[in-house]
Amino acid sequence: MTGLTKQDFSSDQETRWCPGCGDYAVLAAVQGLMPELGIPPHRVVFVSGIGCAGRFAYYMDTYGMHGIHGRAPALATGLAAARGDLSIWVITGDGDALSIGGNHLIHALRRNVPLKILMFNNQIYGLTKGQASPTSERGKVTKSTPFGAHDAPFNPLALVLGAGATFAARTIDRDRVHMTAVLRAAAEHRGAAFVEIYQNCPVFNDGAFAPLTDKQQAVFNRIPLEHGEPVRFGPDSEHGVVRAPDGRLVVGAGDDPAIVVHDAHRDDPAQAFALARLADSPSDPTAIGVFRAVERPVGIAEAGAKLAEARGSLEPGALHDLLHAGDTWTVAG
Amino acid sequence: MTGLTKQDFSSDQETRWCPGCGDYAVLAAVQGLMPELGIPPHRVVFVSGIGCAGRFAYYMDTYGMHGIHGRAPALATGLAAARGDLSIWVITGDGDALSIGGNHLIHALRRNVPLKILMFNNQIYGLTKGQASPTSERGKVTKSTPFGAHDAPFNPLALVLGAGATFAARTIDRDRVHMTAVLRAAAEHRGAAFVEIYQNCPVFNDGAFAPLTDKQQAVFNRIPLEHGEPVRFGPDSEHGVVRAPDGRLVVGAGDDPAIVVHDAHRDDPAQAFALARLADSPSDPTAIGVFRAVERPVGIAEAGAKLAEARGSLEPGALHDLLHAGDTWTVAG
Amino acid sequence: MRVQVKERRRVIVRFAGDSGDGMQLAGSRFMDATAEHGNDFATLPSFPAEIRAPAGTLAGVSAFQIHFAAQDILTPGDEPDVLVAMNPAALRSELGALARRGTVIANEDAFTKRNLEKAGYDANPLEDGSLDGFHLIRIPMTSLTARATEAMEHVSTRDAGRAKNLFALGVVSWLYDRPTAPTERWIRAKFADKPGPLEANLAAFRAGWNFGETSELVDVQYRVDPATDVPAGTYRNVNGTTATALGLIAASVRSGLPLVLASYPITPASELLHELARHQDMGVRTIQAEDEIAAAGMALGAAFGGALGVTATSGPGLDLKTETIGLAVALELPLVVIDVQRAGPSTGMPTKTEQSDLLAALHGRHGESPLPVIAASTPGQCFEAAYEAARIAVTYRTPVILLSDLFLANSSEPWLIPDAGALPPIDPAFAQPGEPFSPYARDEKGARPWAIPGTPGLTHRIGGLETEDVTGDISYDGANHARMTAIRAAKIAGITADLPRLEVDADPGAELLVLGWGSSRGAIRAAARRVRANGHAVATAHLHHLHPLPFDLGEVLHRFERVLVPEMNSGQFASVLRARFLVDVESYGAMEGRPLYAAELERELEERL
Amino acid sequence: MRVQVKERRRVIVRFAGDSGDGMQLAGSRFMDATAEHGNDFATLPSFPAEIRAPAGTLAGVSAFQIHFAAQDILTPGDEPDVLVAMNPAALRSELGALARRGTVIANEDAFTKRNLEKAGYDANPLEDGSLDGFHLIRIPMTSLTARATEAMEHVSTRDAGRAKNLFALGVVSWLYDRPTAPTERWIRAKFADKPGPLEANLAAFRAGWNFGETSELVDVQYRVDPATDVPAGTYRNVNGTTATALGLIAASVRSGLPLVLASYPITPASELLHELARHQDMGVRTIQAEDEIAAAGMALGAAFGGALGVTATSGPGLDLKTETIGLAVALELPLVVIDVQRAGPSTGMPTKTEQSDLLAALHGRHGESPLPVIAASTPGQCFEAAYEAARIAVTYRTPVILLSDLFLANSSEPWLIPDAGALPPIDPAFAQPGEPFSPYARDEKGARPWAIPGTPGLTHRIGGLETEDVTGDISYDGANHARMTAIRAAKIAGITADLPRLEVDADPGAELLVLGWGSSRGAIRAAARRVRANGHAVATAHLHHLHPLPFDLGEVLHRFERVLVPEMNSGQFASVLRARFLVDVESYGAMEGRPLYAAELERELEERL
Ligand SMILES: Cc1ncc(C[n+]2csc(CCOP(=O)(O)OP(=O)(O)O)c2C)c(N)n1
Ligand SMILES: Cc1ncc(C[n+]2csc(CCOP(=O)(O)OP(=O)(O)O)c2C)c(N)n1
Ligand code: SF4
Ligand code: SF4
Ligand SMILES: [Mg+2]
Ligand SMILES: [Mg+2]
Repeated sequence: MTGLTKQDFSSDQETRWCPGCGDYAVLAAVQGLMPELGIPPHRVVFVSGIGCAGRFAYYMDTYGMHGIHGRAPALATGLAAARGDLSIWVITGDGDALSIGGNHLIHALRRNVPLKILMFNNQIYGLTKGQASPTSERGKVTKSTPFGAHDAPFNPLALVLGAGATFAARTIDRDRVHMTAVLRAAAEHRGAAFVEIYQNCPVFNDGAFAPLTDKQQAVFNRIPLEHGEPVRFGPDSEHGVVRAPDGRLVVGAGDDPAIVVHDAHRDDPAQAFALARLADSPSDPTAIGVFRAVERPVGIAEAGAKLAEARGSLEPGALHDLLHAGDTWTVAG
Repeated sequence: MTGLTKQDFSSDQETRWCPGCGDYAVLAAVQGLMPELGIPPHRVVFVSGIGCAGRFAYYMDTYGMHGIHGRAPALATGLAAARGDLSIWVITGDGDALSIGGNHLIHALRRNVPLKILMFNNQIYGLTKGQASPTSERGKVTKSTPFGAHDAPFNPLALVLGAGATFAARTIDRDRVHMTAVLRAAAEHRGAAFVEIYQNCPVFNDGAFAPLTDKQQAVFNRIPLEHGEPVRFGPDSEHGVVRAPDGRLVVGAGDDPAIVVHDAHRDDPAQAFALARLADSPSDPTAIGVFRAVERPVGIAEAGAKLAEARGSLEPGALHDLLHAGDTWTVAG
Repeated sequence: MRVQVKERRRVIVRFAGDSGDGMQLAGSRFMDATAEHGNDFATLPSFPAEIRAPAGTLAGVSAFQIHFAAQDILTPGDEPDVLVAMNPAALRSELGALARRGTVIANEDAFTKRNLEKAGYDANPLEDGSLDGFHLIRIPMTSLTARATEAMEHVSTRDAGRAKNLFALGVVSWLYDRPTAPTERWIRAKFADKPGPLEANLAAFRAGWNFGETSELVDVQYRVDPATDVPAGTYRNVNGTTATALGLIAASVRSGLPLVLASYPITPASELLHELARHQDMGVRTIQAEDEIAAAGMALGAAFGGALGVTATSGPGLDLKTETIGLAVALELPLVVIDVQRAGPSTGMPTKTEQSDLLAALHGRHGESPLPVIAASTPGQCFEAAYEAARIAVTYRTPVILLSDLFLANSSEPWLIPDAGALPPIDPAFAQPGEPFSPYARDEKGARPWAIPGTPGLTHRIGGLETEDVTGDISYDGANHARMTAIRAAKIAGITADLPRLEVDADPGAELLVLGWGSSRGAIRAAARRVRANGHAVATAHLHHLHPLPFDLGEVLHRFERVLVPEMNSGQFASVLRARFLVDVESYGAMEGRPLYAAELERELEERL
Repeated sequence: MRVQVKERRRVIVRFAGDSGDGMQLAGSRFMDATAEHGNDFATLPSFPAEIRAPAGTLAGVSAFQIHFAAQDILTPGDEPDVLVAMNPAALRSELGALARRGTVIANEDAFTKRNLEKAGYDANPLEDGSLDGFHLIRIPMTSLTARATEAMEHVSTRDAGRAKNLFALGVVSWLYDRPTAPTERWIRAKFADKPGPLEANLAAFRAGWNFGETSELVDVQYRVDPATDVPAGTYRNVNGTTATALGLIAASVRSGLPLVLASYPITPASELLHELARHQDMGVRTIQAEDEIAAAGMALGAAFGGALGVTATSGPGLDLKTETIGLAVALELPLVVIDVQRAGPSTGMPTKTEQSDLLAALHGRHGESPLPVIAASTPGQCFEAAYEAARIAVTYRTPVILLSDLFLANSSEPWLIPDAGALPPIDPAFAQPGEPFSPYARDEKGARPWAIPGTPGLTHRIGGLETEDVTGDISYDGANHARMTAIRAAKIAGITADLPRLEVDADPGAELLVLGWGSSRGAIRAAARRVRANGHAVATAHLHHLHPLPFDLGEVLHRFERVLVPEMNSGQFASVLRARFLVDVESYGAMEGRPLYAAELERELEERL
């Protein structure tokens, strides 16, 4: 242990989220996890976008940058390219990450930039007071969709797996233990880690995740993924995810021989993708946990290392030689 | 038949691609297909981004807009929102669509906007003379990556399936018949159709698709997908795509009982995703054809219809009433 | 006891409380009663910054100010005469603005130890004499509301707790003798199917009114007679957002072009998206785009298809639309871009107003890409400004930037409803089949044909590469580029011919011209009124077209000894005038995230007179 | 026969042919020989527009112009004295530029019916007398090259076919008596392991040289003596792109900050990405971002981490970076943004030069967001300009926009290599652990501390919301916003104190000041030289800092009767000066996608003298 405490990671800024906001729970979990990771606050950076979630960075007593809307992954990528010695976390919302920031997100994942990207998914625009987000379900009535949203939502995990994410996970604001475990796994991943956090917005989208958080319903709807374990759920694991003869993954009996065994380290993301697509919205049984965690080259880090190396070994005369490279001629005075 | 001919769709502009460029073949195929679709040129619009591919729009004698880099899907979405009566095609390159335009692409697909999106994938930046693109393979040496690209490429079909594309297909510039069939299917799809076209750039990335176009190799590397058919390939269909006991799709024997039967209309995109991920680069056996084609609500079109309707049924006094809506009071003169 | 009744010409009241206290509602009801009473008025709500702050804190204060008078008035007012403070935080954050010897009406129940701490008071200001300079009226509103509603069968304590704003409203309504009918009507309609809130609110409102009438605490009642000097006609109350929405819809209906608004939410521009989204029935199509770049692109794509394409945003979003606006300049298609300005740079202060995007609107595009810029001047005038922006965009086939700001968007005033039939015509003049057609041929105004997809025989291609004059083919010819650059500039400059001469309101012998643009209009006119009342001669004029400028502006500027341009920035428009006319324009810039005050301008003017 | 030898002070040669003909190569070899010979020179390549055009068409013409002289020269020259035309298209597209009675050296083998058609000639211009005004030298280069290489064992007909550019080079090298050694050296090195091309190119080059010497067609040889009036020192040849790259690397090495360049490819800025990507060994890190927004964000993120963050682009990309640059203004972090200008608006003419992004650089951000703008003036000066941009960015913790243009990027000239050790120091002055620290405290220059992640004890948060003075906490306070706005502006304005006084090159009694910025420097000085030669008095000055401006500029402007600002736009900088100094600055704007010509400026000056 490191002797670090939660307080070492808590800034003096008064938290300004609405009472009951799920963001508080995430903040508590992250501040609680940090000391365990054994990284001193001054080596940790939180880069956030704009949104309620984005305020997160101000509450961590680490280095932090509250960027502009949707661009946090780009800002963080530049930081990672310049510095291989930091633990860099990106805090973003469903609108910040998937609407305006979609391109930077998929490219940061494609590049496997060593960032821990936490997406607070409340399926709504909180900060701007209640417009539809790319994860709002079809038909949802919001300020910007008074007659109901007519577009299908993204399935964030399906999207990031399609983009080649080497680490993809989902957890829930209300489950501190599960969230902490998932965040720890993300922290330990070598490359880019994407974590979708179902986060309740009591003001503009209250209860969006009730099926997964409400005591009664949760046991029937949460499908916990454990690497190497058969995918079972229900009070007595009586349900399970099984592979139908035609290859599809469907919910079946917990003791079905065709039950799927979860393999998070599998190179082929197809099964993780299928698990992600089990439910497009958390109203149906929904898988949570680490969907994928595979080792891949971390290009930017490697290049970053080369960079440091090159700087280190720069001869005094290097600049002079560079300026004089190629054909030169001298005019006598 | 419509009495329309290829000439009716060919503009007077001199084509300016390099000799041997794959773009010529695509142009010929599209101009050849158009008359069959029975849509008069004045109801067809080509919207393109910037790149060699982007010049395509100038060569079609239809309505056309050569937009700005990466934004064609957004421009086309606006057009589709305003007009339900047009056949709208988007022409884009791998850089235009997947690098700068990534966000608009995934959102156009999520929204299922009725656009036919043709992505010319030459795995390089042609117009700007040879930088790496998001589909360039790891290690590729280009002007911008003299020591080799260190990032993994996107698998475009995996990405768009992750984004929820309702129609996703892949074809090859050198196979006029296959390309025409795929384009026809795209044209007939009700919502957003994404077609990846492997396109050779003889100047900056020659032979990138040789394994699929070269007479000798092609038969061993092309895995043609036919809806409802077992996925077999090879000179005598001796190879096939089979589902391994652990659920993965792998290349096996053509007569393996576990051979996969292709189902393009399946609601669950997981198998299409697995087929797309068979090969991340065309050097291995690669599936081509229509991966997915499912019916989904076309929100924008529906709303578009409402719009037209509303315009149609506007009472003469409607504006006056709107201006006077709510509490009003009158000051006597 | 008999209360005395005093007359007032003009009064400013500010309702302030916690975000949860319903101050916006109380203020709006007061506004409607005031409208019905026949006063002229202007209002300005102010909301807490982006994130919901914890209840009872300074950051959580929400306020609504109304200025009403027996004469026509021009601004929501600077210093309130009356401050209603529902809790200590409200008192603390708003007291600074209160006029000397102004009245404070405080809900003393809320001044608990806990709340005082949250607001950062060590002592209770209601007791420590710190309010001696003011007329303090302490009312236990919470408990009185509770008492007034107790024993009502449907009313829960929660209902009662949430009704105290109506009690406050009742008190102030009595104080200024507002009609009670509109408020009671509203309560009945609003809570028709919620008996609890209905009874609670009615009871609270009446209790407040009666309290005013009977309690000795309030010993004067004020009368503010209906305004008589306002033009005749039918009025309604609008804020800038509503007026803008109506202006766009009017332009759409009058031009026959369907309205397609593509926007990405951003404070304070989001409201326009919300407002227009409700008007599908008028053939309005709104799209929430994935970002501002897409929003601009969608609006432009819709315009290519023959719609009235509009996109609305605020500063950061304007930055992102830059490249697409430049494309619209090259394509020469109609596009209306609305920038509801807020305080920058960067994210800045999203809930505060400013006029600092002017130079970005004029010059914020690479290359030579001139376009018209229009600025709205009052909440009601947003209607006209939006309509004019659409008219110019369609007539000249050009993107137009309409500058509004947060103050205009949120501020309300009575609006003389125009006659729909009398609005200036907007003719899309689409190219017709059969007519001779070249994509970049030009009419007498320099506008190119708008040939929309679906028109037989007019298939053509346009794009962002330099185009050959007339044919529209791609051209890399240097001389053609120089010509096209000149043609694009001349087309925009030529709009001047369409513009009225500049109205100047000058006293005989006035040597100082106060020239404004945008939302400073009311403050400037109010300030001029005051210095005139002090016996000075002064001239004012206000610009709605910032590019191109009215043809006679130069001549006007040279008529005066001194020219002062007040703006909520560091002098951006002043620099435009200096460059164009080489006149030593003086600039007064206020950058405190609030509208200009008549009082500060009065000071500035006095100094120069 | 004995050829006569004539002397020339200055000569302009343009090599023109199809993109496939290797004209850039021939030109570059001629340039190196010229450098070795000791002439001063300047060159300008011109490439076909974006897409490869079909061989033999006008759109496919590629050209390389070199101006060399016995004295120091300032531009690549306006009108060539000699045009080498490898095919009809080259002749047709370039002839217009040729000086009256200039020389045309044409490869007559290429003037086939097919090629003539492709170039749009009905008749063969070599025969129809249309070239009578010029001195025409027809040489069957293709066949002579073939003959010269036939029977060489390794040489394929393909090799021979591709060597004709070396034949042309041989002819022109003889014509101007260039040393042959450098070219032969180059051929040997280049084709060391390709015997076929090696032999073919050597043979072709020599054949061309001998042809010049022996053929009666070429009856004069010209001598251009080495330039003697150039400063002593070691020189190399650089174009603007290379000089910029070297300047950035120098700043990185001298400051000890690793260089992180994040860019998205765009013509003509891509070259800088390519150039820097090769210098990993110097600790340079390049990232090809997914778009320009990301590129700016990555550079800024790297700066937060303590790197020298740079992003380079051209017009359309600058538009996209706007919002992020505004964030850098708010964060007050060092960031160098390089805009290699090209002809706009929108996609415009990507392969043509222009200076029309100036106002966008100065004002293209919402809100009040001032930042320094610097402009490079010659290919070699790009080194200094890039270094200065980095110095200011780091010293003042601010984004800096460096304006270059396509002409500078591609044009080459001899460059006096500076002494690495003598470059001005750049001190990152990172905040140190233990020191008292507030994120927005300021040093005497107004710069805030740069405390990079990893520094113990200095954890802090920064962001785009308005920050409280000194503490850097979020603040929505109006007075604080006004103060911070003023502080940001004053910091940038204060940079003036760092700037040298403006150098003015004025003749006694000069009444006209020609004030330039950016790449017009050479043309302005050359024009001034000419009018002086005509006996006129004139003054010139050139600005490298466009914001803030040198402290004595106003005083300088007032010293002269008239001020003329020539620029490749519609008068953008002129308007800046007018607004700032109320001086009636005249503007000469050329917008033909080419650099300003000394000749046209000479005309403009003469008119005003
Ligand atoms: C360029 C830009 N566009 C728009 C905005 C306004 N804006 C701020 S946050 C936000 C979305 C917030 O939604 P989300 O990302 O889901 O975060 P949440 O508030 O729900 O946590 C928007 C549209 C902005 N600040 N900048
Ligand atoms: C905003 C902007 N950034 C960059 C460019 C330069 N640019 C034009 S096309 C292109 C990429 C071309 O690659 P791709 O999309 O694959 O098309 P291809 O040329 O290969 O067909 C780039 C970077 C531009 N025109 N605009
Ligand atoms: S609006 Fe929703 S997400 Fe934002 S702080 Fe409040 S509760 Fe949380
Ligand atoms: S560069 Fe490549 S893609 Fe572009 S036109 Fe030439 S061959 Fe085709
Ligand atoms: Mg959200
Ligand atoms: Mg490509």
